[in-house]
Amino acid sequence: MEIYKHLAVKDPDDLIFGHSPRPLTLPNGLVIGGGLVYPELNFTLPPMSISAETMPEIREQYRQIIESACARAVDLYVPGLVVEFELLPEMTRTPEWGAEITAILRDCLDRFAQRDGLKSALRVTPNDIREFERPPRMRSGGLWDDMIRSFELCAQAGADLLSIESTGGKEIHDDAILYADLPTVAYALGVLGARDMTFLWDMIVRVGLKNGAIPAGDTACGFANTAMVLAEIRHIPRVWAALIRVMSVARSLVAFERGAVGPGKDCAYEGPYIKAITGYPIAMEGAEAAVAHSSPIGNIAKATADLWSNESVQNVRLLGGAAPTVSLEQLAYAARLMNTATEAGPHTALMLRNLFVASDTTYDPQAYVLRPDVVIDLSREIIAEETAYGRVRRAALATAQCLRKAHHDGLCPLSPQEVNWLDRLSKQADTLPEAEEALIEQMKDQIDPEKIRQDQYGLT
Amino acid sequence: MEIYKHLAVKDPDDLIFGHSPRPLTLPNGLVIGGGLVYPELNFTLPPMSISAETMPEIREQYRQIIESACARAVDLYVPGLVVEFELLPEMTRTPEWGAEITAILRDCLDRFAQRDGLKSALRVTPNDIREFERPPRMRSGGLWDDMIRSFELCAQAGADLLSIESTGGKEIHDDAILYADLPTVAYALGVLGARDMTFLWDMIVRVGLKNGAIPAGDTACGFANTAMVLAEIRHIPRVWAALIRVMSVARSLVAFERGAVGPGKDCAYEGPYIKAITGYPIAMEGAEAAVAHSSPIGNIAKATADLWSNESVQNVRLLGGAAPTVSLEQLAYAARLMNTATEAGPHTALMLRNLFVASDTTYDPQAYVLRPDVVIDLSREIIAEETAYGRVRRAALATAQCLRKAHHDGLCPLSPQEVNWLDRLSKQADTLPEAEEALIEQMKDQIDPEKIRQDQYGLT
Amino acid sequence: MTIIDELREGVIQGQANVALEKVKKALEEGYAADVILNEGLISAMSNVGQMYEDGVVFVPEMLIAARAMDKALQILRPYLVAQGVKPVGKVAIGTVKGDLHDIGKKLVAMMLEGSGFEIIDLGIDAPPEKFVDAVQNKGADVVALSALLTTTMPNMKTVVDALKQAGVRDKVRIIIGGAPVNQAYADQIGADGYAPDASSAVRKVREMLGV
Amino acid sequence: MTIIDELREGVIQGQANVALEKVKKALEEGYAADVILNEGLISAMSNVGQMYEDGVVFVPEMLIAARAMDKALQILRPYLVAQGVKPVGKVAIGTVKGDLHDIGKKLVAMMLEGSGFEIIDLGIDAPPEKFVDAVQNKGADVVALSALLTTTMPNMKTVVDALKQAGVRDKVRIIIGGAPVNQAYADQIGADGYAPDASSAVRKVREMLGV
Ligand SMILES: [Zn+2]
Ligand SMILES: [Zn+2]
Ligand SMILES: [Zn+2]
Repeated sequence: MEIYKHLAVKDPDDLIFGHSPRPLTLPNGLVIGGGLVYPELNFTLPPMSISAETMPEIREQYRQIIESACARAVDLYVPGLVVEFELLPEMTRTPEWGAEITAILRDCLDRFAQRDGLKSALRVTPNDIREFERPPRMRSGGLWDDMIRSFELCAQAGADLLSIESTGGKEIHDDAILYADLPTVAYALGVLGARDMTFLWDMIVRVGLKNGAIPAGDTACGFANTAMVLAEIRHIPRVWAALIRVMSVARSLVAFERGAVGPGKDCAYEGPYIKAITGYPIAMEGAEAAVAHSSPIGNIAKATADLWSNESVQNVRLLGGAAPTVSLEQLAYAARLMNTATEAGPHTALMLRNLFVASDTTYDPQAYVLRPDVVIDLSREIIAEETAYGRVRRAALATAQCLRKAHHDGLCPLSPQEVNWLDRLSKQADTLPEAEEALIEQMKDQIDPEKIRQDQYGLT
Repeated sequence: MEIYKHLAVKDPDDLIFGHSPRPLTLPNGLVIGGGLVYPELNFTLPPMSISAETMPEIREQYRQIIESACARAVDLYVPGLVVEFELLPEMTRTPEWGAEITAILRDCLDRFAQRDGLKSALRVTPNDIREFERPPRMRSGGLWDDMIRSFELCAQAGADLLSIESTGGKEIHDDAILYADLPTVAYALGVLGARDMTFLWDMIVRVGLKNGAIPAGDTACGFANTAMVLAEIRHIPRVWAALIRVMSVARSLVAFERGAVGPGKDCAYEGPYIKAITGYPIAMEGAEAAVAHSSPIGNIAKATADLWSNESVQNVRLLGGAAPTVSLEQLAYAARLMNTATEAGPHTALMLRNLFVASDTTYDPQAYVLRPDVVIDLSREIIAEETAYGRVRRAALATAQCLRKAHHDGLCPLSPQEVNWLDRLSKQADTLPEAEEALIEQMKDQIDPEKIRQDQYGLT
Repeated sequence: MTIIDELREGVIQGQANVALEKVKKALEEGYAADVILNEGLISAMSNVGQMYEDGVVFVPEMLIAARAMDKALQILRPYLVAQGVKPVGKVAIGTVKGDLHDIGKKLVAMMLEGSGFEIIDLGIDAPPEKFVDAVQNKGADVVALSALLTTTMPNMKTVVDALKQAGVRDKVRIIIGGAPVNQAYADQIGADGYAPDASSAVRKVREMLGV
Repeated sequence: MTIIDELREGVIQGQANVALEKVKKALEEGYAADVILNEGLISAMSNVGQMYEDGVVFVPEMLIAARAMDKALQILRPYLVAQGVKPVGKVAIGTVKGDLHDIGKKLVAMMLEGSGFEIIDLGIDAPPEKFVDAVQNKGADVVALSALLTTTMPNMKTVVDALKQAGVRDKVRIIIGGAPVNQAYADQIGADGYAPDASSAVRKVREMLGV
């Protein structure tokens, strides 16, 4: 187990798209983070039910999606392609289904590799289905067994990379977002989430090792992206979403401490922190992911991406072709621009990166905390602590201070309501106990046993 | 009438996004080509029939589209927005329908202007419905009357900008593309198309003047984009499509000689030539227009754009919202990046422009002919002639030579088949008579009177 | 400032203990339970709802106010029953089978409660039988269905069909919401209405029941 | 090189006059009309078609070859009739009402002709009656429908319905093509098949007729 005590990227200028200090080389020679940015294409089914009866139609849809997307990738001369297959919950609950689709995608990617020299990698992301039982059992039971089996079968069916959007701690995190309850968020991320990730990722790393698949990374999607979406529709303050984002870093980091080696998941906007701390390559998503959700970080997300993703698009038909094929083209051009800059030299690449950064940072604190220099500063704070909870706490304190300064300096002006909330949240952060045990003790009375089984996190 | 004898942009470095020598200022203060790039959003209906019965549903759809898109534009702080409403043929044939939708869009744009300060402009593009009669009558008849009335009613209903994708000469141009018949293409564009544009645009300019709408511009969509799409699916050589693109410049230019003042139409990839020659601002489309069609010019099209468009997207639902809203977000981020570069200063803007250019030019001759320096060189050749036909001929000769050199110098390497075709087409160009009359005479026997009425072009 | 004003202020500020105290005091002072409910609690929530619509506060302020109201209601409820005060209506709300999304449903429930409705919360991943039971045995006037996935939205139709099957479709109004659905889908599956967000859900439910 | 080889070469090169000469000569030399057709013309077109699929030539070469074949066919046709040679099948092809797109339809017609089919070209913007007439009175075995607009694709169904109405639906196979349509749409409107491009259209039509 690796405990990160030093930054892998120390100079903000080195935190840039396409380059990571510890690039990943796949058996087929594809290097992620070694200089080039590749599209990472995601797709899903249009509205339809998933069952044994519809599986023939489903197989056919995935076949058509991947065939058409690969053809477009070849037409557009992409230097490499990563495809993510994010299972639908039913496909994890019946692991054979997920494996079947994995095999279909594998087969097509192999054909295009052979015929057209298209270098590619297949990321497969089973679902964290444990939450289908409430309160969830996190380490055993039928859902856990199916989830493990899904990882195994998908790896055997040809997944190159394994990922998950894990949800340990989310049982109480959703409400904590809505109530703007910072201590509970800290507890969910730093105590519960981190413990769950340790257990879960030890399993994923084992499955990967055994079946020749690479344990890639996790995402705080269920936590920080839930907050981002709520901020986007003005349900919660943007500063709150920004705080949660940085607080989530320590949780996502656990996967890497347990053996994940990247590329991080596309929807993990905490990715730049992961890259700065671990040096592993990351996927990111932004403007081209508007097909899946609106976001305030459309351009700045490109600044540090090694893979550039569309998050997810349904297989519906547009004038220009199937929506996944359309996404592929958009991603291909975005990646091509970045690679053109890289080819022109470090000065040019840095200038393009700085444009991506400058484009979004003044509009939203969630964009501001993705500034490479801010990422480096806050990452340094985070790894000054050694426990996940300590890091979450430090992230909250340091981010609140950083945003206050950014507002004060006019780098990221906030509305009066936002400033007011920043103060309220900052005061909450100040009350966080230094010792994890003290928080655990403090939470004991507040936790609703109908929502969460604390024993499933190794707590009593 | 203005005959262009000198380039409005002489230095390739001045041919850049956001800036045109003759910017357009709208009554509401929106300046197009004055420094900022704005999104130009296009949309259309999903598969459905257009009739009196479905008009209530159609009105509702347009209402929802524009409402949601404007809200997203405000969320993303766009500095200005252009909306294009391209009528469906039924809406030009029943001009009241087109005008009704125009009024719906106008109303919504006005509301957002007032409430949120969203500065905008509405481009309305009736269809060239003359082709619904075969062979078409180009200057009279019921279809002509409906088309004029459509322009009038839409202008009265609140269109700020008037455009059309005119089709004079297309009757024989489609076949000429497929048979790789360069003299017929030259005849269709330089003789027929140019004559038709003269007559048609005099009408549009009159309608605009009378009703307070700005005559914006035309496009060689039916000619050069047909060729581009055929090249994309490997039906015709790419060099052939590139030649047709540059040959089409003289035809689109006629609109400006008759009084159009821009912004040029999004799908007019001849736009950079128009901008270099006339100095008027242009709309362009590329990567974000993959929703409508694939293209080999996804990034380079941004290099010189004053408006950045998605071409057209159907109102279908994606995970991230209605597809037009999704497009709006993608365009907003693309425009924001360009504007961020402009704000950083001319050196930075030029560097970003050069990245857009370098990104695509080596892959396809259609991208190569959009290089700013190539545009300036070929534009200079084109306006050395004074007649439309003379310009088309010169464009063919000069472009063939330019592409041969680009291949030779390794700037745009061509496949052996493409090189072979470049030679064949070049030889055809060499046979073009210098005098227009000679070509007209030569064509007389070849023209099928069942396809085209030459008298409708002022020819006997 | 009357005690009712103070109660209202306490709820708006989200001070549960203040709200509790003030309700007790108001009862002691002899205010009728329905007056305390309408002019104190519901008025406060409507006030907070308006501030939210105006962009002055966010959802957390609303939820914290609702929590204060809830506490106060616990004291007040026996008095309302004694006085014979009925809720404006009863709404059974749940996220459909296979769907674990909680947040949208929670907000709608909170705002309905703030408008005087009684809520029967069927939770997430709720099977059709739960909705049928709420109508057959618990007096729900309205069934509110939430789904956030395109793969689970078909389960909304399953609920509508189950209500038909059970012969109680005519006794109840059905409203749906969630990212993937719209009015056209509501029409298609035979629901009575659709709401794009929590505030319009309240308006729609009021409209449906004519209150 | 036999005269048939020379004919084939002339067609492949798109030299209409050479093709014309060679057909005349072949007839003089006593070759049967069906041999000239199959081993000369159709073989040449299949050759060109293969080069196209291999990416060696583009559509213009194919069209120019087809034009040469057409010229030769004009000479050959009376001999084929005299010999009693029937085309492989008759295909009525057109772009549906309201749609002016020509190119896709043209390519399909050209490749079908090159495979020995007789083409009844109904043009663009073709009303349903034209298709009915082609089946009722001109012996079309196959109706091929093209549409490039989402707004005109519903007119494909109108044609299918008109054929039913006229009582000739069972006498004919219907195939559809064009950017907005797919197999699912073909199924939905009751067509017999769908082809995504010109080459597969020929395969599909052959399949339909079992030739
Ligand atoms: Zn995610
Ligand atoms: Zn994803
Ligand atoms: Zn166009």
